[in-house]
Amino acid sequence: MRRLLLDRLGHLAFVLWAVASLSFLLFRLAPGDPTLNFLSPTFTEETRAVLLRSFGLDRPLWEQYGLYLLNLLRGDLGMSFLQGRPVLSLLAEALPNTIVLTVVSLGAAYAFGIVAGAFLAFRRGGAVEAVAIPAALATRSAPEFWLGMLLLTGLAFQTGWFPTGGALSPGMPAGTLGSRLVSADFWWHLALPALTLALYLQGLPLLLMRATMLEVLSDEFITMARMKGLSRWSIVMRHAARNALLPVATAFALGLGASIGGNVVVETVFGWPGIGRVLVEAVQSADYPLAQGAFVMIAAALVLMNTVADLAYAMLDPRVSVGARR
Amino acid sequence: MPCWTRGCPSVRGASAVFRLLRNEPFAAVGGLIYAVVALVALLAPLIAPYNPREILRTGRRVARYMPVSAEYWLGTTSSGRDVLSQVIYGTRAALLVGLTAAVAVVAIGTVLGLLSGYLGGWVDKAVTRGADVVLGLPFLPSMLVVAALTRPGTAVIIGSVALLLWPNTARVIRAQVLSLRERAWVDAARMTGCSSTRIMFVHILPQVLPLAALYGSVAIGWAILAEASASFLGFGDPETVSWGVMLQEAYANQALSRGAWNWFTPPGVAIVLMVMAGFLISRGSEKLLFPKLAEQ
Amino acid sequence: MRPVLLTTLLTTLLSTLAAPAGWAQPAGDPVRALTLLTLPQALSPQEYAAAELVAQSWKELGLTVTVRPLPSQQFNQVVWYERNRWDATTWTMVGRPERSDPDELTYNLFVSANAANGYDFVNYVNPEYDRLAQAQREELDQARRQTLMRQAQELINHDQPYGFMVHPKSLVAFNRTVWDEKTTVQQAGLGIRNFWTWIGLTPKGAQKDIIVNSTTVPTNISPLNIPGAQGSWATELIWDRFMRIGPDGLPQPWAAESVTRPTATTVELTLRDGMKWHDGSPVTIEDAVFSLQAPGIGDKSPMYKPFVANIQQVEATGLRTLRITLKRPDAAFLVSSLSKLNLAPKKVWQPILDDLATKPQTAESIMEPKPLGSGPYRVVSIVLNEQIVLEANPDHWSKPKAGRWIMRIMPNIEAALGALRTGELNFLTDYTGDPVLLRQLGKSNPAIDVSDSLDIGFKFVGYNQRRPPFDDVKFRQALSAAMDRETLAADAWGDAAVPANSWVSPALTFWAVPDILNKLPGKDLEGARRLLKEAGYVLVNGKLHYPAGVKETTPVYQ
Amino acid sequence: MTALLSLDAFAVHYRTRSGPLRAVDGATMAVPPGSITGLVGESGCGKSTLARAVMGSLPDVAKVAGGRMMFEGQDITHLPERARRHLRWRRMAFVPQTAMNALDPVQRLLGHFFEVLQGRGGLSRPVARARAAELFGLVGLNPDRLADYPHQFSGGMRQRASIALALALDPALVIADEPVTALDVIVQRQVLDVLLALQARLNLSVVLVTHDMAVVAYTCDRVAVMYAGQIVESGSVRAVLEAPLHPYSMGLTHAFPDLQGSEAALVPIEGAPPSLLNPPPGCRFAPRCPFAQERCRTVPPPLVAQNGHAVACWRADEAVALRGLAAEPATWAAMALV
Repeated sequence: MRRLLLDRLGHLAFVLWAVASLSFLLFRLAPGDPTLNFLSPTFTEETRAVLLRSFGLDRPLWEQYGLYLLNLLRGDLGMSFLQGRPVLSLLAEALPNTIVLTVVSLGAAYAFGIVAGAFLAFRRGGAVEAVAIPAALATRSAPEFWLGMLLLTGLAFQTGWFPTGGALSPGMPAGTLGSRLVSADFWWHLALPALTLALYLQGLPLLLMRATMLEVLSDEFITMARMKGLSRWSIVMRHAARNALLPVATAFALGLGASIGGNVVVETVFGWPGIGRVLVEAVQSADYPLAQGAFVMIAAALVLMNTVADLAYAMLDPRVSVGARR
Repeated sequence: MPCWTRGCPSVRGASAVFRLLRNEPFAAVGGLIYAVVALVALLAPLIAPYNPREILRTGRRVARYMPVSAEYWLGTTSSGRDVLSQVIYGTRAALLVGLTAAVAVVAIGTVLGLLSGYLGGWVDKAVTRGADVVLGLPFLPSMLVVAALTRPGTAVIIGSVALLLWPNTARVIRAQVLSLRERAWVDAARMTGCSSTRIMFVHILPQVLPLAALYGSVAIGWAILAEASASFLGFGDPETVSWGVMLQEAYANQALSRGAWNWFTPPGVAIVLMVMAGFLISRGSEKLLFPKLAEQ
Repeated sequence: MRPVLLTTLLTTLLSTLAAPAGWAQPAGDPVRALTLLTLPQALSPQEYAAAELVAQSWKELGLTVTVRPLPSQQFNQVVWYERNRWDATTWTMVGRPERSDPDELTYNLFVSANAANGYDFVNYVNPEYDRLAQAQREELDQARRQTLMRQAQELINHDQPYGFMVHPKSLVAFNRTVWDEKTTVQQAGLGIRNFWTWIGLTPKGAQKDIIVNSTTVPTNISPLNIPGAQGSWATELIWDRFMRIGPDGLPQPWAAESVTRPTATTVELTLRDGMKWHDGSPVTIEDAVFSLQAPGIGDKSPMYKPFVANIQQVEATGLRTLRITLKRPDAAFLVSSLSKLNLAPKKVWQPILDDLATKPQTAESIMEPKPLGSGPYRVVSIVLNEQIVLEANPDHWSKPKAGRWIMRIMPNIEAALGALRTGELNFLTDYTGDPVLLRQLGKSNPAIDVSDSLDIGFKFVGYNQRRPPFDDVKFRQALSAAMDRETLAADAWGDAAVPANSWVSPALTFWAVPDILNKLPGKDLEGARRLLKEAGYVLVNGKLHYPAGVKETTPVYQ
Repeated sequence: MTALLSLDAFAVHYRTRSGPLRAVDGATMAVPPGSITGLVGESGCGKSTLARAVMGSLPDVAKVAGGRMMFEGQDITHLPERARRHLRWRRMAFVPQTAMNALDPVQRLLGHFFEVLQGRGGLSRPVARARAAELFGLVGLNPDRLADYPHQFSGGMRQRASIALALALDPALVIADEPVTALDVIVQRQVLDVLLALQARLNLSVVLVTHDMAVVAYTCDRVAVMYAGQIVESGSVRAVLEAPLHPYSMGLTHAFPDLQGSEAALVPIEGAPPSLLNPPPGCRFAPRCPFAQERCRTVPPPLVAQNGHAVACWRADEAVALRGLAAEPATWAAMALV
């Protein structure tokens, strides 16, 4: 296990470095420069030169790269060009919101998907399946913003049941993550974006659960369990579900990583102050340090969760972990 | 070259597809959707009542927000364009984006998967490492950054989908190739003097193509959704008539508040159907590929 | 109607005759396919729609025109730094209180000195204009300055370096069950969304928070940074200024009790008594002097530096008085400098500037953890992408009637409209959406009061005069005449705009040339065709060609 | 002596698109208490289906189509699921064909025992733990390894564990479905020895399903030969192996090496068992039988018992002569040409 862990960590470091370097290249080799945000009738060539120098963009590329990696190692993501604050503190404000949104919606999607998938595995070939599977696929096929707008129109604009956007009601103190989590107002705001994401995300766990469940149910040990006179419930819970959950759990970890960056669209529709929106806004306004910081953080979350998924699989499935121990 | 082509079980492919269509209603529906879309795309100029980009007028004024009528079956947009014609022409963009991206994903993924699985060694290492790095790049954010920093539009979307989604295909193909290369007929081919290239591309490739096609059909959906998302965030190509751009226009112009369901709904439904078709096909063929499930 | 029809017939006849024969009227090369740059629909649906309509009009002249939307950053990059590359572009000048005096735009937009790297990105060069612009700047007599300003506008009308499209109306709405509508203040060129409304707005009931919206994220809120239009609403409230542009559009004393100009190059200020920073400490004359000097220290405030560039010297002349000496006479100094510079605490910013002296960063990139000003509102919290919360400063001499001022960041304009309906917003300040919808809401919902007012800003198409045929006055006049401004205002802006033909808004009645629209050379599509014909352009098979002997040497925009 | 388990014209049919597949079609046999009965036949002849039918855990597509099954004097042919569940593992247990998949891969061995001993036997946890260790000891496994996962065991060990698991609740009957097929010969003997020892010690009844005559010879007291869904011959091992009455049994005895690995030439039975969708009208073995006559092909022979030795063959009277012919490889080889 330790060797597997070390191996995975080394791998993690390599991928992180590669992703960080790629993002540096991407942002620095792109045309255009951030001074373009400041265009106003009083903007002059001197203004530009001063700004460029202040952003450190007058140095040679390799120097910028070295500095970038060094700062990254120190956890310093630089200063936002436009917000006048350290990128890290801006991201630290946004990341928890995204994590909460992701965990809640993914959790809901997986809870539903697992139960519904297991149910559909039992009712294989029936009328329920003929309706449920296309329905699950359809929600997964709908563009998130389309789905989100339909929900917003129906449940917020027309009826006023849910707020139209944001994470807190106007003027509520921003507070810490902890205070947000115990605030009813926050959950009320979370409901619609989380529902939209959950609807979008439920398809995968549902289908995966169903497929693996079917596979597991055909395994000999399930027949054996029946022969042992075990109850149906105990067969499903102790044997089938536990085995079928392995790939689903792995998919959950992978989904967690992917969703942190994939929420961009939903965050925009619902004005959710998460890291995806920080990225989009920063990219649109050429706030390089902020955009890059957000990108690297999203990528890091993804890489990290990929590794967690690997390790989770190894931990949950005794066949893998013991194999590694040898 | 005599080699072993007859010994390969790939001949089963065609009849399997036929059986699939008969026994798999899901896949058949998916195929039907694709067929209809392809037909509409082909005949677009004949079916569409208007040029989808034309700004229609009533007198001097632009014909904005015309309701559903005999003249405009699905009404018009805020800029006075015929919704039905746009939906019809949208099939072309959907096919272009979807198919090109899917073919690219399958091509890159399959070739790299083949090379890495069959050749092993440093090639394998490089490909796996590369795949890991690419899997570490968040899909939508990467596409947005590239689109924002280069030229937004269809090409960037297709390119991003191809460059970011190949690792999934490559991984599966690699695993498949690893098991195939141990088979007797590969040994036999090797002994009859087939070159590695030939074994890979003439013998093994046909074996893994159905699996790759499965990933391709899902990639079609991804590409279309990606195009919609990118358009929504303002990184699409508004000059093309696509469902994603339509939705974005409807969103940006508040079609819902205008009560213009006739504008907001059709492109969304079209996207759902098209993406779903890919999923349906891949779900159906899952039975072909994983016969263990089919036995149930 | 008749003669118009006749001309059309004649032109078409002539061109069809000319085409196959080639000798009827000798033609030069066909004009290349032109590209009109604009912003993506996602960012600005109105501007994008306008660009399409303009392109359609130009096609009527026999031109091939492509509308090419670019994301904002690339858009700026191409227009600003690749000045030889593009043909024409849409652009926006936003209205700000300080632009109530047209000097800033008059000078910066069209003076040839700004053509190479500055704001004259269309490369308009006319020495006569340069003279007028400089003269109005130095003229302290308002009547004579008015004449100069109007002459400048007439000149631009003739030269048409821009195709002016519209002056947008700013459309705002508020909930009149929450706010007493009589306490809103109309400001010339800004409407009711202005500083005076924010301090005068009186609640009717228990809800005492003004909740406004912004569709974009304001940048760094700091006294030395200009944080975009929306952010500026907040900066105006947090920091006092020596003068404020009043509801009438003229500067009036604010933090300065009185402002006098003993000579053309001196200005004397008396600071209001008893002013305090939000932390309770007094505002001193040193702070005042510092605030006038700080933007000029080093290169640390590139945004604000131009506003103090004309200041020779600032000296405190008493505990509450100071004197400013200017380098040259400056007619707009009270508006563009004294009404713009923020009164910033020296104890906070002197150390920051000292610290920055050896670093590459500018002061603009610094934001205090909790910005400290002396204005009528003070900062409670600022959360990126979420909200800015300010609360009334009870110690201010002009204490707001409202309790808090909260700006919600809402990128989804539809959601903003919904939020106004549900009461999550009670003052819709940033509405970039469909005007019809907002007006409908105002009609159907008695609680919602919608008001529009003409903006100081304007929307235009810039013609790149580095690239033929845009260097040809007649060609530009024809393009401008061909645009159907009525349709633009009605169909692109949903009637929330009025046609424009100058950078001076009709809202600024003192400066604007009355009836400037009717002075537009060519006036309409027919006139445009006539102008082209006069200049020797020829239609061949419906395609516009240069006058005889002119070769097309300019590459098509890629 | 009444049989512990007896089947009378028992039939199990599978539902398929092409009609019922008669996997077991009129099987008649009896298992006396305290004995090991071999159920032998080629693969696909219905022995596994029969074994599962006894356990009452047929797949959903299969159903009992006729006949009678008696267990401990009770007719369990159509026993309701609840009552059936009560019998399982307490009165009858099962040792599966391939122990690899028969054990849940993510559950430790101890977990498997707990599940049965606590869940079905009602033992307390400490008692169950002790009992599991005892059972492990019985089958010759180190009780320390109860904490291991199935994949950490070798094939033979897994099979021993499966036997231990089957014995957990002291059943009267153990059905072992090809328990040693997947193992190599040496391990096969070890596992069979364990089974034999335990059978003797606990006075178990065991039904040993196998396709291997040698295994039957090594372990069983009685044997039933199954062909195409029917029992064609049954009796004591001695009688059936040394003096088979049915040509199929004769063929089988020559088709396998014995466990000692004797050098006698092996003679395969040519051809394959008939389709159970559409079985031949007469004796089902007739198409492959070198001795078949016209009557064999048209009229099914009845199962006739004599001195506890039952056979279903029209030519059973001529068995002595036929046995001689059956020993000649040429007799069987000739069938390949037909």
